[in-house]
Amino acid sequence: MSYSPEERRFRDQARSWLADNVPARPLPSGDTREGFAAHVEWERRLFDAGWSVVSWPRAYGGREASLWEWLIFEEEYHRAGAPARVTQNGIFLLAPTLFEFGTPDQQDRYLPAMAAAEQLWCQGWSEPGAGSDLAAITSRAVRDEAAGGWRLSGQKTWTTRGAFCTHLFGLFRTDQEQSRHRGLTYFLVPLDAQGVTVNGFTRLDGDEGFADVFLDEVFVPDEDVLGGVGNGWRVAMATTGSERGLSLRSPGRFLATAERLVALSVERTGAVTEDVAQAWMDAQAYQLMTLSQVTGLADGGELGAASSLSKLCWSELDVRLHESAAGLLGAEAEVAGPWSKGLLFALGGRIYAGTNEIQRNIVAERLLGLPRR
Amino acid sequence: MSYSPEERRFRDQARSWLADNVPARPLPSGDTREGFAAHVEWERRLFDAGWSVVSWPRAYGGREASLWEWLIFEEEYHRAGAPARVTQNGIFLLAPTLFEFGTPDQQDRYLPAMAAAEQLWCQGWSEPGAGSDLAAITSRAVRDEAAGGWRLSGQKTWTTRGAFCTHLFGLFRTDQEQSRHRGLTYFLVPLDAQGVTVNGFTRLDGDEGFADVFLDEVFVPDEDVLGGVGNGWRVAMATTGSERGLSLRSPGRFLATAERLVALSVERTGAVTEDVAQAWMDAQAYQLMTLSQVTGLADGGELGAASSLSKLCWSELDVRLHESAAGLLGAEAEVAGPWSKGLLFALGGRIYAGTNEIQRNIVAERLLGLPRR
Amino acid sequence: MRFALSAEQAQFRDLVRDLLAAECPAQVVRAGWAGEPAAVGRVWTMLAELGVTGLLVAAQDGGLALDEVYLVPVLTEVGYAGLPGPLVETVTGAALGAALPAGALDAVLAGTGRIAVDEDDDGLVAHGVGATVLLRGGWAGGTPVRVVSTVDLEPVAAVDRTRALARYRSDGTPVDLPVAVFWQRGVLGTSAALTGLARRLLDLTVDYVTQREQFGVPIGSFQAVKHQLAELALAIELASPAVLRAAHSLATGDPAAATHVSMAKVLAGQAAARAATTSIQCHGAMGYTEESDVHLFAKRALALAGAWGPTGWHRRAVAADLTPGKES
Amino acid sequence: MRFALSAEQAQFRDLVRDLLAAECPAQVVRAGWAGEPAAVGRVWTMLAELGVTGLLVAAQDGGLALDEVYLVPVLTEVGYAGLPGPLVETVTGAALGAALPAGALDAVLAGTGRIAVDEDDDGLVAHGVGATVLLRGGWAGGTPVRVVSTVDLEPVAAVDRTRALARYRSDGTPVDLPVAVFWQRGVLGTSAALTGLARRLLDLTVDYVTQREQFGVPIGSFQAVKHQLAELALAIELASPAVLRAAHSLATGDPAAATHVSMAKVLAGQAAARAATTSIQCHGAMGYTEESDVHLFAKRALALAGAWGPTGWHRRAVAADLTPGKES
Repeated sequence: MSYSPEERRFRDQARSWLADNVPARPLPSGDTREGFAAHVEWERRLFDAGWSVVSWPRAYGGREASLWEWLIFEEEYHRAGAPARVTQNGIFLLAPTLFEFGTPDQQDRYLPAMAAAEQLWCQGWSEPGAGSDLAAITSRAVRDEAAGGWRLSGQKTWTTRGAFCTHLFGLFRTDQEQSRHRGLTYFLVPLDAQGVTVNGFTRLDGDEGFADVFLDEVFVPDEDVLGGVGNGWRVAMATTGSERGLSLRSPGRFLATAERLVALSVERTGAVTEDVAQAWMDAQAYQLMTLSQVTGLADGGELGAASSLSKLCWSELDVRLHESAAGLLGAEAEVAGPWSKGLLFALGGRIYAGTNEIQRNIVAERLLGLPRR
Repeated sequence: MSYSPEERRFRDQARSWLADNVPARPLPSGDTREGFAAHVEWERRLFDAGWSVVSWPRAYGGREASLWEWLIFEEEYHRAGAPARVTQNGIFLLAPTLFEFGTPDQQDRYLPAMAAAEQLWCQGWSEPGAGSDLAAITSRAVRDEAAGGWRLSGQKTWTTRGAFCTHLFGLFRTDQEQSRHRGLTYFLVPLDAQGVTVNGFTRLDGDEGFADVFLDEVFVPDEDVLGGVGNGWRVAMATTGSERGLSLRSPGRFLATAERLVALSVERTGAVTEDVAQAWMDAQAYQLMTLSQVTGLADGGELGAASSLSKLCWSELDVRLHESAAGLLGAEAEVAGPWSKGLLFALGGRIYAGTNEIQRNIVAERLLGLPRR
Repeated sequence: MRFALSAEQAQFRDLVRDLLAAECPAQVVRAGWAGEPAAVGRVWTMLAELGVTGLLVAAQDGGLALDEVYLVPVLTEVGYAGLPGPLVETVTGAALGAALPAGALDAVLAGTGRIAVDEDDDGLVAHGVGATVLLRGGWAGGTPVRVVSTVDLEPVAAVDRTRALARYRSDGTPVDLPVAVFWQRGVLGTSAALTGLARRLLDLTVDYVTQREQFGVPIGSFQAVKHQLAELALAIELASPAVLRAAHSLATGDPAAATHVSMAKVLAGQAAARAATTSIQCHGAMGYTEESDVHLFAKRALALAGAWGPTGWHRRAVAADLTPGKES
Repeated sequence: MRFALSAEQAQFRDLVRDLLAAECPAQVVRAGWAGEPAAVGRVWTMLAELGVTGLLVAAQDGGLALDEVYLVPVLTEVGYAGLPGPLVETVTGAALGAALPAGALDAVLAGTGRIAVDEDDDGLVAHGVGATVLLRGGWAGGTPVRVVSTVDLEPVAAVDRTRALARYRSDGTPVDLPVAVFWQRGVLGTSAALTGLARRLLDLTVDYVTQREQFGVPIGSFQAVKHQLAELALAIELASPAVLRAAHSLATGDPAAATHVSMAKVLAGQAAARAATTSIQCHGAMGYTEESDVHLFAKRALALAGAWGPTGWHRRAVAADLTPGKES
């Protein structure tokens, strides 16, 4: 249960590069237009140094790092206070799906450009009538046999950073006769295609990080169907599993927040309060649970519904960490800044990627075997 | 919002009588056979002095006290550490129903004897297949036209102090053609009737306070039907409302526990901890909410679903009070005594009189108007 | 013992409620995010005409000379409406009467004056921008209060943009006033506003979950949603009488008033914080946008929960009051 | 970095698990309520034959000389089974080896000896009745430990009657041992037992709610029940790796071992306390009787949560460790 000498060397290497390269002043929020550009510049620096996608094959810009090394890198990344990853929807959500379901051609066309932050991906899951209930999707794709592809129409909403991205991945209904989980197909859509309109709107934390994406007969060729026509639900569930699980919210981020909370407590009260100590322990426990899950994966197991445990854990933990900070800050808690924005962002964590109510259902039904209604 | 001079006089009078009469050493638990006898003796002393049923008409042994005076008496009763009321199922649960639905004959036959602790009542709601789901009752009453009454058969369970009581009130199905809430009738049953078998069993807190009551063709005459044949559900709901609401768990009990918790905190830590201060405030708030509800009743309003708020409040509060005490007691928390028994008893409070899950449904549906499924 | 408002108190509250329902719908609050709109000024003037700004002001100074039991239901309605501006602080500060700088009291009584309070004396003040008078100090009823009439303000971005947060450096002139009562009224008024906010968030959420459908049914029919809202309703039902009791204790000079006021802030702050997070959660992704009204009230609740002493501070104050030997 | 048991560690745990599943079903635990039944003695002897009682004992003293990473999964299984008796304390105390009174170590290694520990040195000890040796002291790794070989015991009624609680007055003889390790092993072992208890309570409850029907459906199909059990499952999944990490830190002499051990107790205690209350709640009235097995394990969980330092104590210990300047 200790890190190997190689893992320790990897950590030193990452730490040293980050110390030399992380911007001294925080970048403006990546969910604003000006901040996004600064973040993309950072992402490209990261890529050039080989730290953008450490666990990927070298051919696509990675270093073929192990799951452990990936966790180590994440820890160091957040400990260094490095910028939030505006490429995350691509590299953490779409990429695992491309690795699993993509054709070699799709992998070659999309993975390196995504790692290099040349193509910037947003997700097109939610619709006005389909939030928690993803199977209620009504956006449709109609066959255009002559052109060898599909015509996509409909509205996607709550699309994170949609106004700044270049591509969208999402589900559309290709078989109008089928309902719910059936008849859906997973498409890869360039946002500069004819018929796409993107309108940004404002999020709870005040950033313009969401968008409505309207599609009106947008043509997508057959080679940009991912995982086969009609298989959209199965393919999407794989991606959703990633989003809820390990990949989006590695423990490093919360460990770093917990350390900042400890420092805040000492600064404000001269000691670490019980409340802060509890939050710090919860962050540590999340890391340890993740190490244990990763060991299971490395031994050939599957994460499955355990990814719902992770999602419940990190999202509730994130709220507790920021609520503790608000308690310490008192009247200052309302000043717009990392802690107050972090709290509002954390409240979103209980909602997106499947609300926590749905995650608790999944844990109860799939892990514990309780009966569905 | 202050007590009137009359109310203050009433309080002084109650306090002074209790100071002179409450046994110096706590009685053995009223949920054991030997303790029950001691409690009945105490109840008779209380009745003789006119403190058994302060809000009842004088004709039945009361003092016609106002709701406020009743609350004041309860506060003083618990502050004085007076014994738990083994008559409570009668005077707090059955009596309000008798006042509302009983015939004059029933009122005369039962109310004075109940107040004097000569008749001791237990409730016959739950059955092995009907716990939270009271409408699933299968115990039946078959018409005996010749004898002018009914023959009752079936099993009642989790009957508090059933092994020591003289009478049972409960629901039986008089119309076998009807199901669920329909076809039920409310009966008053003497436990010495032929065909009744009572078996005590042991509760979580170690006392033998529960019983199974088996009925085999037990004859009950028509004059012991309460509220009319087939009206059982409506009549029972009135009683259940009492049980969940004000009458069973007056704030006085929790205020007294909170004061003892404050003293324990000071004794163990030299100060009142934050946790204890929170529990104390919650107990105070429950009292204030009750005062506010009682004012609404005095102004002619109805308690209705707000009784579910009360039940949620006192039952969760009781657990928190005792959990705080356990935290202070550390390794001593496992010694059998008032705090540890109180914790186990409190855990039952979230279950009986309608589980708190059901109470939350009632609050959401009836107070907030959320849709049923 | 009637634990309820008198007919007069309820009537006064109803006047305010009706006025706010008509004149301060959510779009007025929303407009307050871009600087104070005319509609907000109008509401302040109308409230002043009812006597709200001078509610605690002595009759000889032109006020209504009423007490905190009248004040609490009024400020609860103001919290419910989400009216922008420092009404709690203005009503509290106005009670200083003639001790205020020349002209300030008249402006307050007319509804055009605003009093901002930097209760923790740290140079950061809500509603500093646009304030007629700024009072600093009074923390825990123990530090002196100073009056700052003109200030150099540096606006500070806040989570709730109606809060007009600012930093300043002016030192001010000490003023003689009963600091304990000043502090307790500020805490009490904030508590009242918090219970109103909590109820507004509950109402908005009940409406939403009754209409919004997922999986073919209203989301309000799911037990997980029902139970969250039932718990919130209980928290509000518990906090409201506690705030009213604190008002009564303050108005009657009860020796336990300080404890009761701190208790009111704890329970109201907890109810409002629960309301903020529960309402956002039950609104789903819609709660996580600025398009929904819920964010207006949730952010106000988070701001006020930290003002005039956060929950933990007041809980520790109650704990200290309950510890024998520390009461006197 | 593999964060998991080695093949040998897992194999050892499986041996213990299989033994307990066969020899220590719930009726054996229940029988322990009326004094130690023969079946419990047999399980102790069989565990001793596997080497469990001497797991930490040096090889030259006849033990297995293994470390805490072996110990934790074993004691988790013992907690799951609810085996009556002071196994945590016996394994911990046995590591004293030759420092124990004559014959005591042999008895422990044979499975007939029992070591009880009064860790807070207050004269009240669990499993005092029937103990071969009583150790007193060691609290927080800071007070000396004394050996009491014969004692005058006065039995004390406990919530969990298998705990054989007793008061005593004997003073004992100081013994030289690494007190910090002694304390940390006791805390760690109790934490392991608590996670096992929590999982047993979860399993019992999942079984119950899957079978029990109300309103025409299994109660486990209600969202309110599902969500309570999902939260419990998460608490257990979080506590278990924390206990294992603490074992590793202790075994490798990590300077943060004390913090990790306290953290293990906090998380395991919280998981077990949640398990106790959730399982009783989900069993409804059935959970409120002694007829259901749930009470056996829930009461054990409540007892162990308070033993070897309750949650609040260990949380404050972690807080102190995290405060700079207090670490050294």
